[in-house]
Parts: sequence; structure tokens; C-alpha cells
Amino acid sequence: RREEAQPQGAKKPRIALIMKSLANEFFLTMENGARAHHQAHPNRYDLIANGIKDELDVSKQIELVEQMAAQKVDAMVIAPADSKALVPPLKKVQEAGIVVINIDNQLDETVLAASQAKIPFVGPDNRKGAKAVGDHLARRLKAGDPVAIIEGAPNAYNAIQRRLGFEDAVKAAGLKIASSQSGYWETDKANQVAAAVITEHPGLKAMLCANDSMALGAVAALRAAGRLDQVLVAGYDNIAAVQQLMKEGKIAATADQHADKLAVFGIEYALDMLKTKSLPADRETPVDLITGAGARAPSSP
Amino acid sequence: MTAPPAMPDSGPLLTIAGLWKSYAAVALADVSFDLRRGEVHALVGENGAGKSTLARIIAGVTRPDSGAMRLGGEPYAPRSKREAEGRGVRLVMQELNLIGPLTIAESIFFGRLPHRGGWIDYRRLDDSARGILERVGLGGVDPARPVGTLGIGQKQLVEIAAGLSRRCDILILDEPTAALTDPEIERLFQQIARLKAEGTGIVYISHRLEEVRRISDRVSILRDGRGVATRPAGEMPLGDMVRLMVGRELGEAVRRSPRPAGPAALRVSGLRRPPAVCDVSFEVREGEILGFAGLMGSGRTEAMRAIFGADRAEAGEIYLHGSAAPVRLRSPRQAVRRGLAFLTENRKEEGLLLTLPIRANITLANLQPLSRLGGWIRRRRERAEAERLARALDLRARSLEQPAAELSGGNQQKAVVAKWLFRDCDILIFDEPTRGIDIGGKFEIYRLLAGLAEKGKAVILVSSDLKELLALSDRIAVMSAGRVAATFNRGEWSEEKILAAALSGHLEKRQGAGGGS
Amino acid sequence: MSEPQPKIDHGLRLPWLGFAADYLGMAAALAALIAVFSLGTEHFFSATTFRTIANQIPSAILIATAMTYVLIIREIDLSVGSVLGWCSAVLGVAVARWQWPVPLALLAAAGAGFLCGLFNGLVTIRWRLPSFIVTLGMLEMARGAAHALTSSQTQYLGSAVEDIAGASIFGLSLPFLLAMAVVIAAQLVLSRTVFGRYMVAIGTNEEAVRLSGIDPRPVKLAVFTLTGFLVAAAAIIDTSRFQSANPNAGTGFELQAVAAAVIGGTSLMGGRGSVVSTFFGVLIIAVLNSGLAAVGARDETKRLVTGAVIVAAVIADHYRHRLARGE
Amino acid sequence: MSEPQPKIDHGLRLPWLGFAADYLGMAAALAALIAVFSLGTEHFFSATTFRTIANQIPSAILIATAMTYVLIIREIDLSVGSVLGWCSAVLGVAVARWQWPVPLALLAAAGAGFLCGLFNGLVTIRWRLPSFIVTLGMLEMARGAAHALTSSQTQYLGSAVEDIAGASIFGLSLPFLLAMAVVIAAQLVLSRTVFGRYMVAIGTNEEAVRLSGIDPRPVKLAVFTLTGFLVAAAAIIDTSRFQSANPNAGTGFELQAVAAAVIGGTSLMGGRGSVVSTFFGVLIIAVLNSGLAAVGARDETKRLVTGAVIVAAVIADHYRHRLARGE
Ligand SMILES: Nc1ncnc2c1ncn2[C@@H]1O[C@H](COP(=O)(O)OP(=O)(O)OP(=O)(O)O)[C@@H](O)[C@H]1O
Ligand SMILES: Nc1ncnc2c1ncn2[C@@H]1O[C@H](COP(=O)(O)OP(=O)(O)OP(=O)(O)O)[C@@H](O)[C@H]1O
Ligand SMILES: [Mg+2]
Ligand SMILES: [Mg+2]
Repeated sequence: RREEAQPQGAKKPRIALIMKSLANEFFLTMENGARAHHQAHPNRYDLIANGIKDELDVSKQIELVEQMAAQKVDAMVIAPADSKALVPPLKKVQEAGIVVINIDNQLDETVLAASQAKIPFVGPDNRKGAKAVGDHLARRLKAGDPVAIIEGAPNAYNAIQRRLGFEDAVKAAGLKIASSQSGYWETDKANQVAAAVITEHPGLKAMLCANDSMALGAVAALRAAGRLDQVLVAGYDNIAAVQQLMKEGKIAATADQHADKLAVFGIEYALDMLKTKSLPADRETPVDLITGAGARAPSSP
Repeated sequence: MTAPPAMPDSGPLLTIAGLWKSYAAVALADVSFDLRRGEVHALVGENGAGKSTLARIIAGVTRPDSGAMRLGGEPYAPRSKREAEGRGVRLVMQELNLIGPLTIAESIFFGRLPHRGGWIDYRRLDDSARGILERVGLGGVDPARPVGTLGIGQKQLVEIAAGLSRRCDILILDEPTAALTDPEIERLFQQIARLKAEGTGIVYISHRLEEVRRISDRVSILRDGRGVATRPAGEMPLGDMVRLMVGRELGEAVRRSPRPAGPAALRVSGLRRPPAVCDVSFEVREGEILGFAGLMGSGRTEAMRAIFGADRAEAGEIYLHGSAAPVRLRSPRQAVRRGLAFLTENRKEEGLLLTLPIRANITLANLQPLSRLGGWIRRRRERAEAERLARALDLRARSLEQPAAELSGGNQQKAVVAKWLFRDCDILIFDEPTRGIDIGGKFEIYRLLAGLAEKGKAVILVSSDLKELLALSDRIAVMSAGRVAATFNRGEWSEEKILAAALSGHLEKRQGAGGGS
Repeated sequence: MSEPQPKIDHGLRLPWLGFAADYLGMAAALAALIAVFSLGTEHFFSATTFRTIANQIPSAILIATAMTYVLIIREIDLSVGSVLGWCSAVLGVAVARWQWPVPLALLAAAGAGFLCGLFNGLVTIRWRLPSFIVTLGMLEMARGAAHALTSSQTQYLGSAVEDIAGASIFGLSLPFLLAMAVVIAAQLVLSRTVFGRYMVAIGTNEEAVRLSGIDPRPVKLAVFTLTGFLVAAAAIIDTSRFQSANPNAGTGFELQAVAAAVIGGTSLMGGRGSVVSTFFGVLIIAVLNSGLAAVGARDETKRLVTGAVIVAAVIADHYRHRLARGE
Repeated sequence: MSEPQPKIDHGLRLPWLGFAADYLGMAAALAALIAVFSLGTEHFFSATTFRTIANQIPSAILIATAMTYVLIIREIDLSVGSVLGWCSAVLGVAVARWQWPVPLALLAAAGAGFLCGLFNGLVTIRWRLPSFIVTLGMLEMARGAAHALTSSQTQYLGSAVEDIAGASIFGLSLPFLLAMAVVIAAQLVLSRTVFGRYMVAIGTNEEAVRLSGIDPRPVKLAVFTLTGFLVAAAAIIDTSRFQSANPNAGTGFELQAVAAAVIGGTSLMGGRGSVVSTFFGVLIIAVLNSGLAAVGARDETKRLVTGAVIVAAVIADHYRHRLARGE
């Protein structure tokens, strides 16, 4: 790790961090990680951290990109809310001589190619992570068991990736998808959907939720139906609130993407690029599968 | 009755035969009517007799259930007010229908604003408006002023101005003078005479029967939706008219004799709320009716509102029941708690809950005694009390569960009166209580006011109808330009003196402002 | 009463006789929905489904009841969803982070809701501002406060508050029974008490009420703060049901609550509304959601159908009213 | 004018003399905001910042203008955000998937907006329903349609539509100039034409308008469909600016537009409003957003500040009106 301070007199680079939904614990952890990093190295750079209210508000994020460019920041680290729509504005920013790093959610390759932009990516592979979670569950099930997927917001990139990852695992294990619906990342919407799905599919064996908030809703639905011990639940993100549930075995697995480090990786990359003026390669950050200590196999009927 | 095709000028302008209209109950039953050129045909009848309904049908606002109308010999069945206006029929409605933010000029010409490709020609508009305003006696008022800032009398004049603004063959005036004072009424009559001379047929609806006798050529009387008589005005003495309207003899109008006045109930001193109220001081005693006269816009309503706490006064003291310490009435609630009641001049906007049942309107101001522990309303009691009051005032409705909106204007007014009677206050302020009320209803309200005074209540009666003030009041305060210009005791007054006092403030003001403007 | 009397339901009386007639339309709509979904799926028509729905909706019922009151006095409260999130946040943080005893934490949550309602009411009344905009401001502020307090983290409470939403008789949860009691009480207050009469009157013509010597402000303030309380109760119920407090809870509840009230025939122009009808509105929306989820409908289908049902419901209400007026 | 006349601005005419006075309050608020942010950050006060803001807000201006019209006739349109998403979706799919020529695709997008506006208007008018609920239904339906059409995928259009939002003079984009032109034209129409007077009159008292022999329905229908058009224009501008069409575009725009209009003094009770004031409202919100972003404020701070500013703005408007009335 380089700890040397910028030489006095030289201007500190200003780095803008542009986050997705700050209403989401995951991104807040990310932002807090970045702020902590900045506080630990106050002499290396200035940080302007911003995010949007919810990830549906893509145009607000594009406006943030434009505003940060108007502020003449030196580098921009962004977790795009939309993998296609953000490409053109980011390309303009790059053309204005600002360093751009893509974190968390990878920009769409075809669009990048079409607009002849190259933006380095630092982040996890959501599909791989979701597959790992799915595989873990599949090991406790047998081929042909019906499972349900509770998806995130329908057109969010990571929601799609996670769904695909779950589907990969389901296919590999020969399970059956009984239902796949969106819970919009929210506890109570997921709860509604889960409650209806478990009634409609009495033989359901597992619920794969695209984030932990929705897993909380699914658990509540199962508890209300008295079927907590018959249906496995998996989440994603490893938020603080599910840890107790994991211990109790009510949630079987989740994935940890190390949110606190993600933005920091991006910032380090940006500082590197500013110094070396080179374009580093993409870097995949780790996703860890977390399983509850007391997780049990479903009791066979 | 098939009228033979007549020469355009000799036959009646409008004939109506066998007209029926029912709402939940029958409003018009087999009514026939005709109007000649250059004639003023008055339409009188009790509240709810169907006058306004007939007027609305002629003007295309409402459609009849059956019956035939002919206009100038042609079949006439307008489907909208616009269509009727296209055929030369205009109506000035009983209920004011002005739109607050529009200017006076825009209100007069609304629906046919002068424009070039959609862009309003304001110069032409204001000029035309000024001419018409002059005719109805609003010459001094800026036509660009929003109508929302006018008092009710001025609003009425603007509506009349709109009616006069275009040549028409038939003009229907539905209670145009209900909120006007004598000078404006005179001016209106001049305009009517002018239109008559031009050959316009005028349908004139009013509860002021002397007026009707004075200006109309023929009088038609409606009772319970049926036409009971049509006669030349000269052959219809007042007594006959009333008897035909009411279907019975009315008792003597109330005659009040001077009585020893009781102790002071309310004393107001130096009340100010500019610009409408500049300096109002008066006293009203228990058992007394204090009349308030004044020209339109003289500030009577505004003064009463300030006393009642509806508006905040800038200065002035109010003493109740002879107490030496002034009370502060900051809200109507405090005023009502202190025993004041205020019947507003604008029942539709400030008095009634139009969509609620009549029962709820009557009991609104005094629900506490009708409720037991925890505010539960005793519904049987409520209904009984509402019915008692409705009967006492002869409020005519199919059921007290009917929404107030469905009542005729006069009956609506009775509902508001009932509300305040039910509250049983000591000091009652009545602002134009008989506006739009028929002669029978008026007599009832007069008796009621007299009865209240008899019982020792202090009554303030604000009215634009001088006759009514002269008949009822023990004393009359005359307001002019925001001041009480004079107060007369019964026997000391005359119409001339009162009028002179009412004009005094304006003369001074005009002289004072003469140099400035 | 032998004479034909016009039938006018202004929410003033609970017309026990006309009860069936009044709610028949809504009940029919509900039955139709249930029939459609029962035919379309295998397991929808079952006691479990209805129990599940019943236990899901108590918070929606409380909020829609509050919204009905607010709409009747001709105001609106757009902040209910955010305030729910804020109350949840207070409860969650109090229990999970500050380790307060549960009763105290519940009190704190109720207080949080109360304060928001009080603010909405005071600002709206003091400056005579449209509540639409005041509560729009509160929508932002309460959500911001919820995030600030929880650092945007969902708080896990575990079994600390579990009992509140625990099942009681016939598998119906305590919150559901409570919500039903609130509906009945609220309808009675609306139709039978002086307070209810004042509410309807204020919604019809506030100036006339004021000039009748009644100060409308305490009534309005009471309605706003009552709303704060009911929202807090809804937050407590949801938190207990999910055993976790999410600062994002309640997003979008405001429009759902308005939709439920309006489907139930409550007027946005004030002066007309019924809590029982709103309850039917909530049921219709809940059955629709549940049925569409049981069918496994795609998200866009859900939205299209929900939108269409909202519009269809108000059109149907229009005809029901015309029918009732005998036109 | 020597006599003291009550000064009432009902948006009736553009009082060229009183212009400054009328908008002074809002301009002062704007200046204050800019001053605060300029002092708080290093780079905020620059031509680039203002140019950036100017080029970001055209769609917000168009939508807020439309909302002002809708509010003036005493209706509301909650579907503007969803309809924007739907129009974007049509444009995006037409260009990217169906490979239609751009002019045709633009026409399709305009048609899509027009149809939604027409639907809102027709249903509201035909059955005399509250537009709140009709457009709430449309909010769901249009969003569902947008997702259905795009299969929930953002459509990348590349340079096909880039020119529309391309820069023109002084770095101000064509859409910004267009939006300014729309604001001025809309204000003039509102204050100077027969149509505008009808709008104000309908918003004040629709029944009185009807009794004046004017059919309010065509006017209302025109306002709703005009809104559909303006929203489509906003969608085209945004799509061109982002070179991509997102089916989620416009989420939450409805409340922002209402907030902008109300901050600008437009009444939710109809009959009062000014497009120019709404424009100031949009500016205030935009500068607030931009400034808070420049400061890098935390999200909860942003929400708290935004909420507080909305409430403060309407309270200020209250006092401005009182001052204007000379109380
Ligand atoms: N829109 C309506 N709906 C129901 N009933 C109505 C309606 N308009 C009028 N009525 C009824 O029709 C009858 C006639 O009313 P109308 O207004 O014509 O009376 P009027 O002679 O003008 O009385 P007033 O002197 O009080 O103005 C009344 O019984 C009234 O209640
Ligand atoms: N809302 C208002 N805004 C501005 N001016 C008003 C308003 N209401 C009334 N005025 C003006 O105040 C003055 C006093 O009106 P007020 O209504 O008290 O008179 P009044 O004697 O009761 O006459 P009337 O009721 O017959 O019009 C009038 O010049 C009127 O135009
Ligand atoms: Mg009449
Ligand atoms: Mg008066």
C-alpha cells in the first residue's frame, strides 16, 4: 500500500463517487467504506460522494454525472443504475479528460463497443454469486423439487444477473421453477408475493430472493404460514439484519460482496490511473457465500 | 293550443304550452305562458313555486319533461344556454354565478370575449364594459377589477350588466333586485324601460310585489308548479296577488309599536377595518330591533363580520350586556359562545352545507345538547328538533334528509334561519335575512324577528329593503362609506332623511377625493 | 315511514337497512375477483389464502382508514408511507440498537408518528397551506429521518416484538382483529358522533362551519394527529410481522391508500366517504395483488391490470351512484 | 392609480409593471440558494454549472408547465412520469428494435403521449371522475406498458437521436430554448387568450362556466391531451439527451412537477397559477439538487433539506401574498 502524501503545493485530485440507491443498505455501506478510506488518507484526494434516491431514478444519476463534470472533478467512480443509459454521458465525461471507473454493476458491453468507449470495471460477478447461493441450496434438495425466485426490480442489471445465476443453479441441479416474480427489492412487496406463492405451490422447497430485505419478507410469509421448516430461504448481500436469522437457520444462505471495499477499490484504481495515465484491466472483486451455522436440511415430508 | 302562424310582429314572442318538469317531485305542472314584444311580464309565486325552473327552461339551462315552446312562431327547444342565447334569449340567474378571478369586463362578456385569433382584445373589452357599467350604475368601477373583490350587490349589478350587454329579444331577470338598494333599482328600471321601448320582451321574477306592480304589464302567478292566473298588472291589486300566490289570506303584516327599551345588549365603539369599515359605533338593547340601512357597499356586511369575529378588526371595542369591560371576539366561535348569532348574506357560500341533508344543516351550530356522553348524537332527538324548526318556519321539503342544494332559494334561506334559531343566541345579527324569500316567508320571518325581540333578544337587521326596515325596526342606523352616518328612532325617520344620510359619506368622499383623481 | 324517501348516503348515518345495498356493489366486485382467480389457479380458493390475506392487510387497513378521514375533511396526507418508515426506524433502533424495553420502544414509535401528524396538521392549519404540499415535504423529511436514524440499515428485532402480530383465534392475527375494530369504531365515530359530523361538514364547506361558530382547526388537527397515530400502529404491526424494521418500509403506501379509499367511493373533494367502503377497497386491492401473484403474472401485467381495475372501479362507482339516485 | 386597490394576482394578465414585484420573491429565493452553495463549495458558481443545469431541466420544465395547466383547471395528472417512461419506450423500441426512421419514431412517441392524455381526459370528463384516481390508474398502466414493450430493457439508441439535444448557442441546448419558448407561450396563452381565461374560469367554478353557456369539456380535454404531448416532448428530449430509452424513466416526476408548480404559487384548488412562477419553481428545485450534489451532502440530508425547502417555500408564498394584499 502506498501511504505517501501528495507533495505539498500540488493540488489534491478530486474524486466524485456516484452511487446507486442510497436507500439501500448495500450502497450505503459502500459509501461509508469510501468515506472511511478518505478519512484515513485525507491528503491523497478530496471525495464528493453522491447517490440517487432509488435505482429507478436513472435520469437523476445521469444529471449527477453531468453536474460532477461541471464541477471539474478529476475522476469519477460510478456504480451505474442502468448499464446502458449511463454509457453516453460517461463517454462524454471521459472525452472531457476525466478519469472514469465503473464499479459494482458492469456497463453493457455491446453499448460500450457501439459507442467506442473503454471504461475499466471493478466489481463482483452477481451471476456467479447468485449461482453459488443457489448451488448451496440445491445441495439440500433433490432433482424435481419446486423452488421460487423472488426477483429484484425487473430491469435492474444486478437483479437480472442474480436471477440468471439462480436459474443456472436450478438448471444444474435439475430443480423446477414454480414461480419467478419481482418483489422490487422490498420487504413488504416480497412478503405479498411470497405468501401467495407458497399457498399456490404447497410442495415448494426453496425461495431464492435477490436480496436480503426480500428474504426477510419471505421468512415472515413462511412463519405466518407455519412452513418455516419446510422451505429454505436464500438471500443476497449479507446485511446485518439477516445474520441472526442465519444463525437461527431461518435463512440458509446469502452472498457477501464486500460492499465496504468495493468503492475503495474503485478509488484506488482512479488514483492509479491519474498517476500513471494508463488504462488498467478490469478487476473482479470477491463474492463470498455465507451460510448459517445452524442451517438444517428441510425435513422430508 | 296550436297558435296559428301569425305575422312576425303581431303574435306573441314566446308561447309555452303544457310544460311539465319534475325533479324528485313535480316542479312545474302543465304550465302555459306567453310573452309579447315590448312587454314586462312578471312571474310571482311562493318559494319553490317553480319560477326559476320555468326561467331556466326558457333559457335552455334545464330541459322540460314535456311541453312545447315556440319562439317568434318557430318551434323552440333549446338544448343549452348557448343555443338559447343564439336565438336571442338571455337569463340573469337568481343565484350569483360569477367567477372570482375574472375581471368585471370579462365576466360581462364571458363566452363571447372580443378576440383576434384567440387573443383577447382587452382595450375593446374594457371600453365596451365601461359603457354598460355606466348604465347599471357601476360607472366608477374599474372594469379590470376582479369580480371576486365586489360585494354581493355589486356582483348582482355585474350579472345584470352581462344580461344587458347584448341585444336580445327576450331577457329574463330572476330576482335581480334581491340584493339591491333603491337607487340601483331605479337605474335598473330605467334600463328596463329602454329595452321595452326597443321591443324586448322581459320576464321579471321578484318577491317585491310593489315593484312588480309598478313596472310590469302583466302578472302571472305560479303556485305549487301550476299557473293560477295571468292578468294585466292594473287589474291585480296587491291583496289579490298575495291571495293567489299563497292560496289563503295572509295575516296583517307585523306592526311594531314603540316599547320601552331594555338594557344594552351590545355596544360597539370605534370599530375600524379599512377600507370598508372606517368608524362604526352603535348600541343595541335587549328586546329591540336595530335596523341597518345603507347603500350597496356601504360596509354593513363587513362591519357585522368584524363584530362577529369572522374578520379581524383593526380597532374598536365591543361591550356585551352593559358590562364596562370590552370583550375580544377573535373568532366566530367566541362570538357564538358569547351569545351572538350571524346569519350571512350569502347562504350558498357561507351558510349552507349544500350536499348535506337539511337536518344536518339545521342542527350544525348546536350539536352539543343533541349528544350524550362522548359526543354521540341522539339521532331521534336530532330529527325531531329539525322537524320542529322546519315546521315552525314552514320550510318546504320532501324530506329533511334531502340535500340542502335541492331546495329553492327561499327554503334554503329558511334552513339557515332555522340553524340560528336552534342555537338560541341573545344577540342575533341578520344580514339580508329575506333575500330571495317570498312574501309569505317574509311575513313569517318578520313575525319571527318580532317574536325574538319580544322575548328580549337583541336583533340587528341589515337589509337593503327599506320598507322592511321601516316596518320592523325600533331604531335605524344608517351607514355610509364605512361610518354610521346617523341613527333614527322610530317616528323620527322618513325615507328622505334615511336616504340623505346614506348618501352623505359618499358626497364628502367625492368632494375630498375630487382634487386627487 | 311509508312515504318514499330519497336515499342519500353522506356517511352521516350507518343505514343498517340500506347497508347491504350500499356495499353490495363492492362485495360483488370482490366476489368476481375471487371467482376469476379461483378458476385461474389451483389453490387460490382456500381458507389459507384468505387467512394469509387477512393477516397481511392490517397495516393497509389502518392507513386507508386514516386516509379516508383525511380525505373527508378535504385534505390529503401523502406522507403516510414515509412516516410508516420513520416509525419503523424508531422502533427498530430503539429495540435493536438502544436496547430499550419493548413497551418504551413502542411508545417511542407512537410518539414519532404523533409528531409527524402534529407537524402536518399544525403547518397546514396555521398557514392555511394545501396539505398536499405540506405532506409532500413531510414525505421527504420523514424518509430522510428514517435513513439518518438507521444509517439506512434494516434493523433485525427477532422475537422481541413477535407476539404483537402473533396469531389468535381462527388463525386470524391480533392486528387483523384490531384493524377490524378500528374500522367499525371509525365508521361509528364518522356517522354517529359530533366529531364525525364536524368532519363531514368541514369537508363540505369549511367557511360555513367556521361562521356557524365552530372552530374547524381542532377537528382538522385531530384528524392529522390521529393519522400519525394510526400510521405508527401500522408500523408497529408491520415491524412485528417482519421481525425487522426497514427504513424503506411503506414506500408508495400513500397512493395505495388513496386508491383504496376512492375505490370505496370516498370523494377527493371532501365531505363524502365511508370507512367500511374503504375497507372493501383495501380488500379488492389485496385480493388483486394476491391473485396476480398466485397466477404468477408478469410484472407488467400486474401493473396494467391494477391500473385498469382502479379506473374500472371508479367508473363502476359512478354507475352505482346513478343507480342509487334512480336515474 | 392613486387609490389603494387590492392587488390580486390571479394569473389573469401578465402585469408587465408588476412583473418584477411578482417574481421578486422567487428570484430572491433563487439568488439566496445560489449564494449559499457558491459560498459552500469551490466550483459551484461557474458558467458551466449553470449551463449544465439549463440543459438538464427542459423536460422538467415542460412537464411542470403541463402540470400547471392541469392544476389551474382544478385537475391533477399523476401519470406524467409513467407516460414519459412509456413514450421513451415507444421511441426507443421503434428506433432500436424496429429500426423505424427517426421522424416516424418521434411521431409514434408523440402519438403515444397523445393517446394517454386523451384517455385521461376522456375518462375524467365522460364519467366525471376525479382525475387523481384516473391518472393514478394511468400511472400503473403506462408503466406496465413501457415494461411490456421493452421487456424491461433499456434501449440504446446511440447517435440516432443525438442531434435533438445537441448544443446550440452559448452552450444552451435546443431543448432548453424550446422549453423557454414553451414557458413564454404558455404564460401568454394563459393570461391573454380566450382559452386561458376559460381555463382559469373552469378551475374556479366549473358549474358557473357551464351556466354561462360554455362547454368546459373541450377545454379540459385539450389540457389533458396537451399534457400528453408535452410529456412526449419531454420524453423525446430526455431520450435524445441520454441516447437511451429507459422504461423506468420519469419515476416520481409527477410529485416533483406538482412541487415546482406549488412552490411557484399555483393553487391545488384550481383557478390560480402562473407558468413563469412554475419555471422559477423548477429552477429552485434544480439548483437545490445541483448544489446539494456539489456539496456531496448525504442522502438523508438531501431529503430533509428538500422537504424543508418545499414547506418553507409555500409558507413564504403565504406571506408574500399577505404582503401583496397589504395586510
Ligand atoms: N336541481 C334540482 N333538483 C331537485 N329539485 C329541484 C332542483 N331545482 C329546483 N328543484 C325543486 O323544484 C321546485 C321549484 O323550484 P324553483 O327554484 O323553480 O322555485 P322558485 O319559484 O324559483 O322559488 P324561489 O322563490 O325560492 O327562488 C322546488 O320544490 C325545488 O326544490
Ligand atoms: N372580499 C373583498 N375584497 C375586497 N373588497 C371587498 C370584499 N368584500 C367586500 N368588499 C368591498 O367592501 C365594501 C363594503 O362591502 P359590504 O359587503 O360590507 O357592503 P354592504 O353594505 O353589506 O353592501 P352589499 O352587501 O349590499 O353589497 C364594498 O366596497 C365592497 O366592494
Ligand atoms: Mg327562484
Ligand atoms: Mg351586505
